[in-house]
Amino acid sequence: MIIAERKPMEEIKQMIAPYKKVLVAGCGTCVTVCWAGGEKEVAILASQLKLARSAEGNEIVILEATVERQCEREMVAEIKDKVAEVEAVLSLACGSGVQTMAEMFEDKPVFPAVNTTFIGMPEKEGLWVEMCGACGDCFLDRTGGVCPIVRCAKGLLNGPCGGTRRGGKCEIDPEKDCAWVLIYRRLEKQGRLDLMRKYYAPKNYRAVKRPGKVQAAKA
Amino acid sequence: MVKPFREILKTKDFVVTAEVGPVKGSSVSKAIEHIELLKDKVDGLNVTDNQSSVMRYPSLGVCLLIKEHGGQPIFQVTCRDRNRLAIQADLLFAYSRGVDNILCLTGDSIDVGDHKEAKQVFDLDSVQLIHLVHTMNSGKDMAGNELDGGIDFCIGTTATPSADPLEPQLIKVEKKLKAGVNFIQTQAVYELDELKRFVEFVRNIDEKVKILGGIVPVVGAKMAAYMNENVPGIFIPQHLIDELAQAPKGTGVAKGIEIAARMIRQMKEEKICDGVHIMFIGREERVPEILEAAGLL
Amino acid sequence: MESKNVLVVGSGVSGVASALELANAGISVYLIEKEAVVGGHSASFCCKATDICSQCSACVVSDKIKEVVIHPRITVVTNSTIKKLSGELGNFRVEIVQQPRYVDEERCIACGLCTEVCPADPKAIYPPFAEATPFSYILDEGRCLRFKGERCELCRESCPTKAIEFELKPKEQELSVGAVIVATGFDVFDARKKGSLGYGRYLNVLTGLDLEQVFTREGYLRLPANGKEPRNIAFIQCVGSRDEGHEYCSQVCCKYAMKLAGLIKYQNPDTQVTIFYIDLQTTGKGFAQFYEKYKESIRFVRGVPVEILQTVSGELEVRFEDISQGKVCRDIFDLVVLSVGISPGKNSWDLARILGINLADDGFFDKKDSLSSNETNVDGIFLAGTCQGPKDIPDSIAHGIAAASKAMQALGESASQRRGNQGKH
Amino acid sequence: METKIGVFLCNCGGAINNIDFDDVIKKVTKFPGVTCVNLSSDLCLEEGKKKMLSRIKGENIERVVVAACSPEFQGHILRGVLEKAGLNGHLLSMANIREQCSWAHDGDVTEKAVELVKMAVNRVRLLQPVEKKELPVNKEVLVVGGGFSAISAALQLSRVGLRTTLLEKEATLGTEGLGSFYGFDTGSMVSAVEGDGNIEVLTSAQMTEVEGEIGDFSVRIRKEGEEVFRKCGVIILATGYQTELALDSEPKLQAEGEAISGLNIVSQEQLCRMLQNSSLETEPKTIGFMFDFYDENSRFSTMATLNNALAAKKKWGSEVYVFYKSVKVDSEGIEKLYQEARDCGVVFLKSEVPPRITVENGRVNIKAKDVFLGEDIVLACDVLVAEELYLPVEGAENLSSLLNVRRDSRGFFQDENVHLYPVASERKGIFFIGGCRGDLDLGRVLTDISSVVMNVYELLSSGKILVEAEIVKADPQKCVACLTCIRVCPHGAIQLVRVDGSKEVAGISDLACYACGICAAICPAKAIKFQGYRDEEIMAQIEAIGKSLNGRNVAFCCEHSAYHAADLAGKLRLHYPENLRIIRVPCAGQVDVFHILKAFEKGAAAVLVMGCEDGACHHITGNTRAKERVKYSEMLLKEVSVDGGRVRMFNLSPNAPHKFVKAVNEITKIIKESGR
Repeated sequence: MIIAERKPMEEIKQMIAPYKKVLVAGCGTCVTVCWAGGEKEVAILASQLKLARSAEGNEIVILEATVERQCEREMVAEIKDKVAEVEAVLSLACGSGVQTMAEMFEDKPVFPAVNTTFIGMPEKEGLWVEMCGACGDCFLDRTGGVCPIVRCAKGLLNGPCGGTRRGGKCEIDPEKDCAWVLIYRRLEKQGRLDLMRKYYAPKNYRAVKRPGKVQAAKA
Repeated sequence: MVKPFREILKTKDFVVTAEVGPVKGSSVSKAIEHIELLKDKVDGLNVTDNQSSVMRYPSLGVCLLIKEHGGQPIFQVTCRDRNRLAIQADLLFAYSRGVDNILCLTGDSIDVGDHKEAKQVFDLDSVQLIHLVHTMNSGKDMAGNELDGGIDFCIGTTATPSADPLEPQLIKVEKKLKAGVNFIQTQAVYELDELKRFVEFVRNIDEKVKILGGIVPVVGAKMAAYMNENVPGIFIPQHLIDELAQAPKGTGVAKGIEIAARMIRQMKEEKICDGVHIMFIGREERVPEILEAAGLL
Repeated sequence: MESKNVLVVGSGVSGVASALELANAGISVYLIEKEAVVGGHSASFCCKATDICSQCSACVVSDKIKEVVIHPRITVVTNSTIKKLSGELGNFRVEIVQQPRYVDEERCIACGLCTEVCPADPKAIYPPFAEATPFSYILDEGRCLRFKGERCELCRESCPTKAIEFELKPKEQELSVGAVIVATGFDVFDARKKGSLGYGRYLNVLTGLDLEQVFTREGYLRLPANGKEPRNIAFIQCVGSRDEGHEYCSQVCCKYAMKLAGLIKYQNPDTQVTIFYIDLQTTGKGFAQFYEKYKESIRFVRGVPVEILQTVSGELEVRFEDISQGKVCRDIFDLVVLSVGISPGKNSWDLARILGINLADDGFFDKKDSLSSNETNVDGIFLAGTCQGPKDIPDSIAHGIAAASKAMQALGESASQRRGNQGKH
Repeated sequence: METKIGVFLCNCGGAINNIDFDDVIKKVTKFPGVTCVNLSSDLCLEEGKKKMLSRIKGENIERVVVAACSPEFQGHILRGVLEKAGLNGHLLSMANIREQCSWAHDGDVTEKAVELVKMAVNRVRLLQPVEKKELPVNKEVLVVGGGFSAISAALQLSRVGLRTTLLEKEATLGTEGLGSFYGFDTGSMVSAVEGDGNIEVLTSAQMTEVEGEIGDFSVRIRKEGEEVFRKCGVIILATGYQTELALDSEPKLQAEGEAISGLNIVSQEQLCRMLQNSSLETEPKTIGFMFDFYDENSRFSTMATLNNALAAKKKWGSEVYVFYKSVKVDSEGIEKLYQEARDCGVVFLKSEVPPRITVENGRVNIKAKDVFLGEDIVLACDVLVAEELYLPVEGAENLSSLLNVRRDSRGFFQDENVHLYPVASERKGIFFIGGCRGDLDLGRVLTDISSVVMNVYELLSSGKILVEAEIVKADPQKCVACLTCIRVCPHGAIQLVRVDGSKEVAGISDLACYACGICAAICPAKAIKFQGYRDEEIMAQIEAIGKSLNGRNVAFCCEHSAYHAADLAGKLRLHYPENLRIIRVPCAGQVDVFHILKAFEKGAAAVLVMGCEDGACHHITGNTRAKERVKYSEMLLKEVSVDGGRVRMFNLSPNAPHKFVKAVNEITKIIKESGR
């Protein structure tokens, strides 16, 4: 799932400073699940912005809308009337949602209200961690299902760096586990350490040619 | 004419190398001082590569200076700042100017340095880098193209004998050995038993490779605590911290040097390893005192 | 004919608990209370929370009372006592007498107009304590001019809902119930009996119950003598417990003393608090931690004072033997709180006679055997709460629920018994 | 056409004398939808209700607002009136113009009264009916444990006709719990169980998985290798406790070896075995006991000591010395037992610090300072019965995660929360009895057992439970199955379900749900609707709050605590500033961050969230979540340069009116000083 977090208020206020009527648009999929851009966050942001503006004595009108997936033209189309009413759109969707909006309403400024951070999963209530870097050349079969490309701070393919902290924590964050220590433990448990002893040649970092494109096989 | 490092490794029974950290800026006078001071006292001078991700005068630049002043440069190459093209290019240039010893490292993370917003590369990792050097030694580049004039580096790498957990580290060392290295300069070691265990492990895989124990003198209890917290791969045991704490004020450095010397003597006398690599960051000028005290002069 | 109804005697927290459980299990309950209001002692206790709940459970009582008075299957009869009981398990007949309260609790809307007009001093008609339920005004025969033969009717005239009637006479009614749960509670030990401790003589000597009610009424503590904030307070444990004639621990004093002390400390950390004790009862869920939290800031002295004297300046000199130090000392306090214990109810003896149940030698109702503290020597009559022996609020509630359980089980069986017999004939 | 709203005002027979009701009527009549406004003086009396009923019918009113005393007094009865009139009881909204208006302030409060009525009218317009429904429940009971409390619970449940399954991890139903008390024996009970048709016994069996909720638990059990399944309506944990010898390390080293041989330093249980052993070659002549040095919470050690010391005296005539700090006599009959022991010649030696224990050639030396004599005593005895720490059983942690129930700070079952005592857990249909929930004496254990039987009977006896259907419901259309509600529900009432075989969504069990609203307040998709407290309904009340110069202070008051405290304040005529507007909520945890922001958006000067005392939340985590949300709102407000100090969380109990007033005055002061 795509994880995002709301941008700093200042940044958002700057973006919409010139406008008096704005649509705050949420997305009902990933960003709802990670508490960043669902209907609730839309309501909170809308309310905050109104408070901010009235504090400045510069009232703003805010419309609210949340579609199931902002990365689907058809679904975004459902709120085109609301978009028509406003001067600008503040999207709480991930980057692709924002761009879908922008593409569909070319004459309207569409601003991102969240930073899309990574593909991840919830570790516990309210906490999400990165799991996948969408590198286009999945490596997990060799690493016991732990991705060294994003979960190792340096994306190393042949084992831990020399910086690993006591207890197998990461060089850059004592809170985080060293991915390679995790890989070691997983493979050891499964009696597959030979996989870790293998040499892995430099990765093909162009497996996905940017901008990426995937063509499903025609049925 | 300086004897090639490869030869020294083969012949000398206790090899001594030291580290020179390039300065921030273009003035090389200090570097030259250090080179002059050390070049005849040690068998090789490592030059760090934007050490701890802090931007500095380039490693290769100082290596050339060492060459000019008749020293033995060991060119440290990390994977953090250059992709495979840049690295290969630098290797060609270095070799063409007579710099023929290379130390292959992963490199610290950008996050510990002074350009935290920079994009870190890590297109290769240290093991892949070693393979790359071999590929080029054999006259081809990574893409398999012939090189017009090949190279022949004496290859070294690093390891952390005191890592916890140790096993994953050893697996990586094993890969490096399989890739083929002439020498290992370990990260700072403070428990010689750990070094012993490490050497034993390496010997089981490769009895030819030379192992130089890493020494980073600690000049005070506070310093030690700080390093444990902040310097990647450093683990200073409590008993040393206590020993340092007992040293009277102002004698911290002397104490650090004493401890370092003591350990080096032990390495040599007990034949724990094939040599020592001294990293006295920012205090290069005092390395001779250590050598003195360790009886290496 | 057999009845599944249950009579609960006493509307203290355990009686209330019994009544609620039975009612929720579909059994109709008469809850009779000799006082004018439901709730018994614990309804007037204060919340002892500091920055965190101290688990005194006083708030649970008000919760339960709220439920009881609105429960469709519970009939609350206040001002009432049992006169006569006959019959047997599954088929008791109980005569109860209801004293007139002169203020119809159904009609009284607690507007306070009557109190305003009442000429008596002190006022003869007044509201009960805040948590009281029913929250209807109380007319005090002793104070009322009318009961002194005068022709005053001011309150009746002022009452907008015609709730006040003087001509009421005691009402009698007979209830038929299947079982009886006795939950008549306790009486607080009368601290005056320990004359040397000066209760009743010195204004600044209070009982634990007094202190509870001060906090309930005012929310904070002031010296009764001069209204100033107390600086140095002593709690004296085991007043009326673990001594001649009270060969039991009252089980509540250590806890309420420490919790009140905690509350006082919380409201003003500079207040000094000393607790004199014999054995500290730091038991029960969550209490050990509570003790841990305060054992530094509260001074604990092993040894119980024998005498309290008032100094000329109105302070209190406490004379005690500090057992740990092994010497007799004297200390000055500006307030002394006597942690009075739980005594058997004054009317237990009469009730025991009416119901035919036994009293134990300590004066509490006697249980059937060591494996059931709810059952009595009479089938179908059960005990709940402190009338059987000292208990704190949670234990009283639990005991009340247990009594309900036993009553229900007994009724169930007596019913099946009877059906069985009918089958035979 | 608009729904017809009837407003019923009551002046409480004149008790409300600072409100100009004519003025109120004039203004309220103008509110949209209000078709009739009635003033009475006796709504709480029968005649008053009769009139109300006929008006509702006569004017075929569809929704009702009552402005009178606190809903806590008449709310439920008035609902009844609506139902008599053929309306759903939930279509009633009340304005508390007595306790929280007339009685709470000096002088004329007509304006406030009008506003309170307006809040209620706005809310009632949106209310939706909630139907009552009977749901079937499985009448089987599962009791985990095979000790004294488990067995007696099963036997009593059988008496009231409920079938139970006993789940004992040992090979036989044991004397667990009483093994340390000489003279107690559960043998007769065990045979009673075996003869009882209502009781199934599974020995050497352990629970491995639990699914479902009250009325419908399905339990996976491993019995001697193979798997067994059981369905039940209620689960009772009676897993007991364990003890551990408490000694200073130094003698412990020597002790352990010998303790096993049962000779030298022994546990109470080992002593009991010695007492039972008729062919004991040498009876100990001097015995030492100790307790209350290592565990302040030492009922167990106290009782075992008194019981067994007496037994040893009587059976062996040994000299018995008891070393202790404080004797825990706060259990029935213990003081008497204590005296009996002293009369029988048991010597009690009080000491502030643990005695020094040493073991020499088979004898144990105990050295202690007696507080009465004030001097050291050295005693050499044949056997020392050491103090024992009373601890949770092994596997308690595992069980608690299996059942998703909390344990207290010492690891025993049942959270430290007065609303759970005696035997409840935070999950409906799961109970704890006896030693597994703390250090209880026999009397208290017996009480637990009877209590749980009562509670279980109430739930299961009729085979069905009456619920308010879907009062809290996740809209399957909006739910994105983010699992947040499942993770936060303190009562384990939410599971993933498939609505008619389609996508998985959050399903809230009407049986297990306590309607606290914690889930509704956190749902990021706003998919969870809590009838009566939906965003619309809360907003409608906030909308009604007019802006006046000094603004309004909005207080979200938990109905379990702050709301009641506010009523008491009124009763006691404790006055506080008039600009307070109370919104009644089922739990502070129901208050949504966005409700708080909206209040400010609509011009509130301050927002108070008032919940139960820390550690006393009826919904366990509601008040702590509220605290977090208030902190979060503070942050959000600061972001938009609104002074964060204007939103505050207060904890208080229902019987703390003074604390309530103090809080209100405090916030008012803050606002004044912030010059708003």
